[in-house]
Amino acid sequence: MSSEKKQAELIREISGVNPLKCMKCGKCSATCPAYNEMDIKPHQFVSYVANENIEALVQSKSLWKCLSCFACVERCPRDVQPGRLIDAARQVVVRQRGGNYLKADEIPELLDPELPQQLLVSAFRRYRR
Amino acid sequence: MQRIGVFVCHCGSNIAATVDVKKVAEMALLEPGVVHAEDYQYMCSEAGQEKIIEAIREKNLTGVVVCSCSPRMHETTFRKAAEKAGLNPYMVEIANIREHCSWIHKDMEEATKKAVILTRAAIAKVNLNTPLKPGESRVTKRALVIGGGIAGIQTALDIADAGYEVDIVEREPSIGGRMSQLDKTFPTLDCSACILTPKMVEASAHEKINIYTYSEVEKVSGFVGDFTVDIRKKARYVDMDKCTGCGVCQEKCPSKKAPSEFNRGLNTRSAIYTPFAQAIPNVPVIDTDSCIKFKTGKCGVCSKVCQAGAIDYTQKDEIVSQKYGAIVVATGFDTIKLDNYDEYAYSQSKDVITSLELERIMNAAGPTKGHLERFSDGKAPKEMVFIQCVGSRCADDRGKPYCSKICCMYTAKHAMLIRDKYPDVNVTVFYIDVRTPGKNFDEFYRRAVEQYGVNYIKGQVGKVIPQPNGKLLVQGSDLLDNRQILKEADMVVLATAIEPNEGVRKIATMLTASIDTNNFLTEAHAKLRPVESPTAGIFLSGVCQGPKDIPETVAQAGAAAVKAIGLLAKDKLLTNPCTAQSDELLCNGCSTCANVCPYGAISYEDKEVNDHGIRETRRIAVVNSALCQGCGACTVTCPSGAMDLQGFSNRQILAEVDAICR
Amino acid sequence: MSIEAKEEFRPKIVAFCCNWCSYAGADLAGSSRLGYPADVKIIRVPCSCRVNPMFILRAFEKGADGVIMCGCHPGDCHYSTGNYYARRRMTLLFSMLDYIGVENGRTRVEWVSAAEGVKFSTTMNEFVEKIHSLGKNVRLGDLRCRN
Amino acid sequence: MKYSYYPGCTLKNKAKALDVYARASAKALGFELEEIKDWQCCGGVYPLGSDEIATKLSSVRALNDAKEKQQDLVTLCSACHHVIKRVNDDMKNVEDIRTRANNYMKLDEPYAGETTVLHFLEVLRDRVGFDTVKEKVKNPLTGKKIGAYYGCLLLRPGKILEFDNPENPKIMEDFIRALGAEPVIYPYRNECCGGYISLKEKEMSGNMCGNIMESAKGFGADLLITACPLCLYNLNASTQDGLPVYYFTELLAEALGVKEEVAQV
Repeated sequence: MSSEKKQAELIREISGVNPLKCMKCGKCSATCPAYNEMDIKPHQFVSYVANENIEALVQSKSLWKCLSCFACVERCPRDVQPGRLIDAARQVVVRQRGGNYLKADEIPELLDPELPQQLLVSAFRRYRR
Repeated sequence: MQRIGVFVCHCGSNIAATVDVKKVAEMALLEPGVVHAEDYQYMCSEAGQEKIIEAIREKNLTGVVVCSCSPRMHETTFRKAAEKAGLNPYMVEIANIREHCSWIHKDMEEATKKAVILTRAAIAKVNLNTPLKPGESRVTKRALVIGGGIAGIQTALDIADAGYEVDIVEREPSIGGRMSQLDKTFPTLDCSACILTPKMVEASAHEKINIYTYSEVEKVSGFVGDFTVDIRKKARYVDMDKCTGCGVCQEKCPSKKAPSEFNRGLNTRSAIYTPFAQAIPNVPVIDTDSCIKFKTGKCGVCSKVCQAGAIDYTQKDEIVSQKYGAIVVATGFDTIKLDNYDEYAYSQSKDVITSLELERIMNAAGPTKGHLERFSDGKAPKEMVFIQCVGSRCADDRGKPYCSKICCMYTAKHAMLIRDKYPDVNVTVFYIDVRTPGKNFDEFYRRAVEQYGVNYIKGQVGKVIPQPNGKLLVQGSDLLDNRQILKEADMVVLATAIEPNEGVRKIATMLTASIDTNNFLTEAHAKLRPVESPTAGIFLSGVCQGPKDIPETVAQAGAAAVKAIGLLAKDKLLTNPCTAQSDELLCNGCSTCANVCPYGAISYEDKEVNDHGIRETRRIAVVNSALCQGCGACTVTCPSGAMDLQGFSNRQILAEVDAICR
Repeated sequence: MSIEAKEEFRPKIVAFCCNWCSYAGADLAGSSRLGYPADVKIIRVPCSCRVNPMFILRAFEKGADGVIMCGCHPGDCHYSTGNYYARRRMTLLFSMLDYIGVENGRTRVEWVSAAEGVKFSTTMNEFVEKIHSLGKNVRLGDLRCRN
Repeated sequence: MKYSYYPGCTLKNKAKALDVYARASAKALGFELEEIKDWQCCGGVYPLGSDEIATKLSSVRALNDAKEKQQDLVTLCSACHHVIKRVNDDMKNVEDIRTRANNYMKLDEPYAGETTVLHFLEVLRDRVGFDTVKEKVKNPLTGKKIGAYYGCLLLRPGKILEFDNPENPKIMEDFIRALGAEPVIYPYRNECCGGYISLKEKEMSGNMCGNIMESAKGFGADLLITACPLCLYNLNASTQDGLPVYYFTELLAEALGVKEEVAQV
C-alpha cells in the first residue's frame, strides 16, 4: 500500500467518516465561516480524502483554520461530517509528523488579561499533540 | 410415491454464471421420487415451458420442481404450464436459486451447494404435495378510488368509461387535488386549471361516477372482488341537495380569519367556504373550528342569508357502507414541513416561501391575484433566488432520501415565467444537479437558461440570512468557480421535498397494502407490475406510489384503471386453495382457532364422527374456504394439531426444514 | 471425523420468511445484489404466524445453528394481526430455548418489509456473524435425527 | 432538588461571574448545585477522533461521579456542556469507546452513559419551568431588548446535543421573556464567534464577531447574552462600539433580585 493510501485509510479511521457518502452539493463550503481563509475548501477536503490525495491535504493551511463549529456537520444532507475529516487530518499531522501549529514559547505574547483559560486549553488541544 | 421432474433454469447467465446448473440437476436425480432432471437456458420461455409439458406427459410426472427465479416472479407461469400438461398446478414448487442464491453469492462452489440444498427442500416439499382445487368467489362490479386529485379523477373516468360504477372518496371539500393549486404546467406552460377543470366537470357529470367529497375511508374488510368499505361523510352543515352554490353565505360570513388551506395559508378564508371558485361540488362546508355559531352559539348569518335554506347546523357525520370489487389508491402528496431546515429561514422570514406557495402567488386567482410580491412588505422583488433539493436526497432523518423528481422542472418553469412576465427581475437557481429526464424536458430547461437568462449556479446554499433592511442574504457555494457566494435577494423560493399525504399509512393498514419506509405504497413488482399492490384487488395511481409529474401520473392512473377493469370484467375469481382445514378426528372443538382468525372464517358444527370405530357427535371446527385467506394463524394456535394449512402443511414445512438441515 | 472437525465452521441457518414482506425483501436483496452468507436458507411461509414453534425445535434438533424468523412490520401484516401472534409465540419460545441452553443469539425475530432489501441483507450478515461467535449448536442437536 | 455541578476551568477564574450568579439564582429558584469533587478540565474541545480515549476520561469521571450520587449533571459553560454531553453519548452508544474508556477507569461498575447531562438553561426550561422562573422574578427587565447569542457549541450537532432546534432555537428567547425583557431574533445567533482561532488570528474572529454584532444591532438588540466565556471574550474583543455582552446568569440573578447579595459576598 502506498503511503498516501495508508494515510487516507488512517484519516477515514480516525474520523469515522466515509467520504464516499458525499454527493458533492457543496453545502459544507456554503456554510463554512472560515471558508475565505482556507486554501483547500471543505467540500474539496472530502474529495481529497476520497481520492487519497493526502500530501496536499496535510500541507494545507485549512487544517488550522477550521473552527470546529460543526456548521458543516449539522447542515450536510448526506451525514458526511467534513469537520471530522479535517480534524482527523490535523491529528495525522500532529501525531505522526510532529506538526505543531502552536509553540509553547509563542504563548506569552498571545496572552492578554481578559483571555479565558478555556481559549488556551482549546487551542492546545486542537493545535498540538 | 411421487414421480418428480426437476427443471433447472440458467436464466441466461443470471443463474448459470454462479451456479453449476448441470450439477444441480445431477444431484436432484439422487433425491427420492425424482425421475427426471434437466437444465435449460430459459425455463420461462415458450420452449422451456414446452420441455416441462413434454416431460410431464412422457414420464407421467406427478410433481414438478423448477429451480429458477423467485416464485413471486414465475410460479404462476410454471403452474399454468403444468396445468396444460394435465397436472394439477399445485403440484409445482419453485426453488428460488436466483434472488436467494446466484445473485447474492460470488463463489461458484458455495452457490452451487446452496442451490442443491434449496432444490432438495423443494423436492422434499413436492413429495408431500397434494392436488388442490381453487374455489370461486364473486366480483362486485364497482370500484372505489381513494383520492380525487388528477390521478383519482383520471382513474375514475377510465373505469367509468368502460362501463363500471366508480366512487371517488376525497378528503377535502372539493375534488381537484394538488393540480388545482398549480398555475402553469411544464413543459408546455399551459394553464393547469384549463386542463384540469374540464376533467373535474366530466367526472362529476359522469353517470357512472359518484363523488364523496369531504369524506374519508373509515374501514375496509373483505378481499379482492368483494371488499366492504365504510366511508365517513363528514358533516358539511350544508345540504348538498338544496345548496345552489350562489356564494352569498361566504360573502356574508363574519368570520374571515381562518388560514386558507388552498392558498397554503398565504391568505384567509371565511368559516363557511369552498376551497376555490371552480370547486366541485360547488357546495361550501362550515369549518367548525372558526365558525362563530359553533364556537359561541350566536351568529347564524349564513343560515339567514341562504335563500335556499341549505344551512343545517344539526348535520351529523354519516357512515356509508358500500361493496367494491377493486380499490384504487390515489392519495397523492404534500410538501414536507420545513422545521428541520431552518437554516433557510423559512420560519423566520415571510419572503422565504415554498414552490407550492409560489404557485399560488403566480396564480391569477391566488392571494396576490397573480402579482409577484413580497409577503413582508408587498413590494415587487428584483432579485429572486431558488434553492433546489430542500429536504430531498437527504441521508439522515431530517429529510427524505429520494429525489422528489418534479422540482428541477417546476423551478425552470417558475424561473421562465418570472423572467417572461417581469424581465427586470433577476433569477438565480442554486442546484446540485439538474435532472430533466422526460420528453422535451431538457430542451425546456435549456430555454430557461439560454433564452430567458436564468442564472444557474452549481452548489447548495448553506444559510439564508435575513437582513435588518428586509433583504435576504443568501450564502451559497459556487462549485464551478470554487467560491463562496453572498447574494442579496428579495425573495427566496425553496424547492421543498414532497412526501406521501398524511394518513396514507392508515389507509395502507386498512387495505393491508404494503408501504415502504418513506410511506410510498409498494408496487407488486418494480418493473412488471408497477400499478398493482401486492395485495390482490388494490391498485396504485399517482404519487402515492412514488414521485411523479402530471403526465406520468395520468399515464399511471390509466394503467391502474385498466388493471381494475380487468378485474371487474371477470364474473368470478378463483380463490387461493391454500386454505386451512381441520382434521375432524383430532379437533376437540376448543374455539382457540376461531379466536385468532382475522376473517371469521371458522365456525363450529356438531358432527358425527367415526373415531376408530367409536361413533359420536362432536363439536368440530369448520373452515369456510371462501373466507379463509390462508395465513395459518389457526394452525399454530391449535392445541391438538387438528388444523393444518393446505399447500403449507406441517409435514411439508418440516420436510423442508429437514432437507435444509441435512 | 477428525479431518472434518478441522474444517471451517459453516453454520446451518434456517430463515422463515413471510410471503408478503420478508420474502419479497429477500428477493429485493437479491435483485439489488446485496450479498449475505450462503449459510442462510430461506423457507417461504404465508405469514410469520404460520411458523409453528415445532418447526424451530425441529431445525435445532436436526442440527441447525441458528433460526431467524422474518415478518412484516407490526401493523403492516398482510393478514392484519398475524405477526402479533408470531411475536408473542417467539418471545415465549426463545426464552424457553434460552433456558434449556440454546442461547438467545441463535434465535431472532426481525421485521423486514418488501422494500427493505438492505435491511434483509444486513440482518442476515449480522445474524451469521453472531452464530459464528457462538459456534456450533450442540445443545438441541439430536444425533438420532441425523440422516 | 440537588444536582451535580461541573463548573469547568474558566468558571473558577476569568468567568467567575457566570458561576456565582448561577449558584445564587439556583438557590433563589429552589435547587442546589453540588460541585462534584476533584473535577478535571474537560479539555475545552471535544476530541473528535474516534480513537481518542484518554482525552475523554475527565468527562467520564465527572459523569460517573454524578451517576454514583444518582444525580443529574448540570453544566454552565457551553464548551464543557458540549464536551461532556458528547462523551456521554459516546459512552452510551459507541461500544468501542465505552469498552476502552472503562478499561482505563477500572470502576466498580462500568459506566455506560447512565447520567443525564443538563445545561443550566435546560434545568430552567425542563425542570423548573420558565413559568416558575417568571413568577419568581422580582425585578423584571422590562423594556430591555436582548439578543441571545447561542454560538455553535450548545446547539450542534443537534442530534447529539438535543438542546433545541439548531437552526431556530428558542430556549434563550423564552428565558429572556421569562425575565420580562424582549428577545431580539437575529440570524447570526447560531453562527460561530471564531472560538479558539482568536488566539492566533484575532482578525478572523474579529470579522466573524463583527457580523454577529452588526446583525444583532441591526435587528434592534441593546445587549447580548451568552453562556460561553470564550464567546464573551471574542465578542468583547472584536469591536470597538459593539453591544455589551453579559452572561445569562448575571441577568437572571438581577431579575431574581439576588445580584446585590452576590456582589456583597
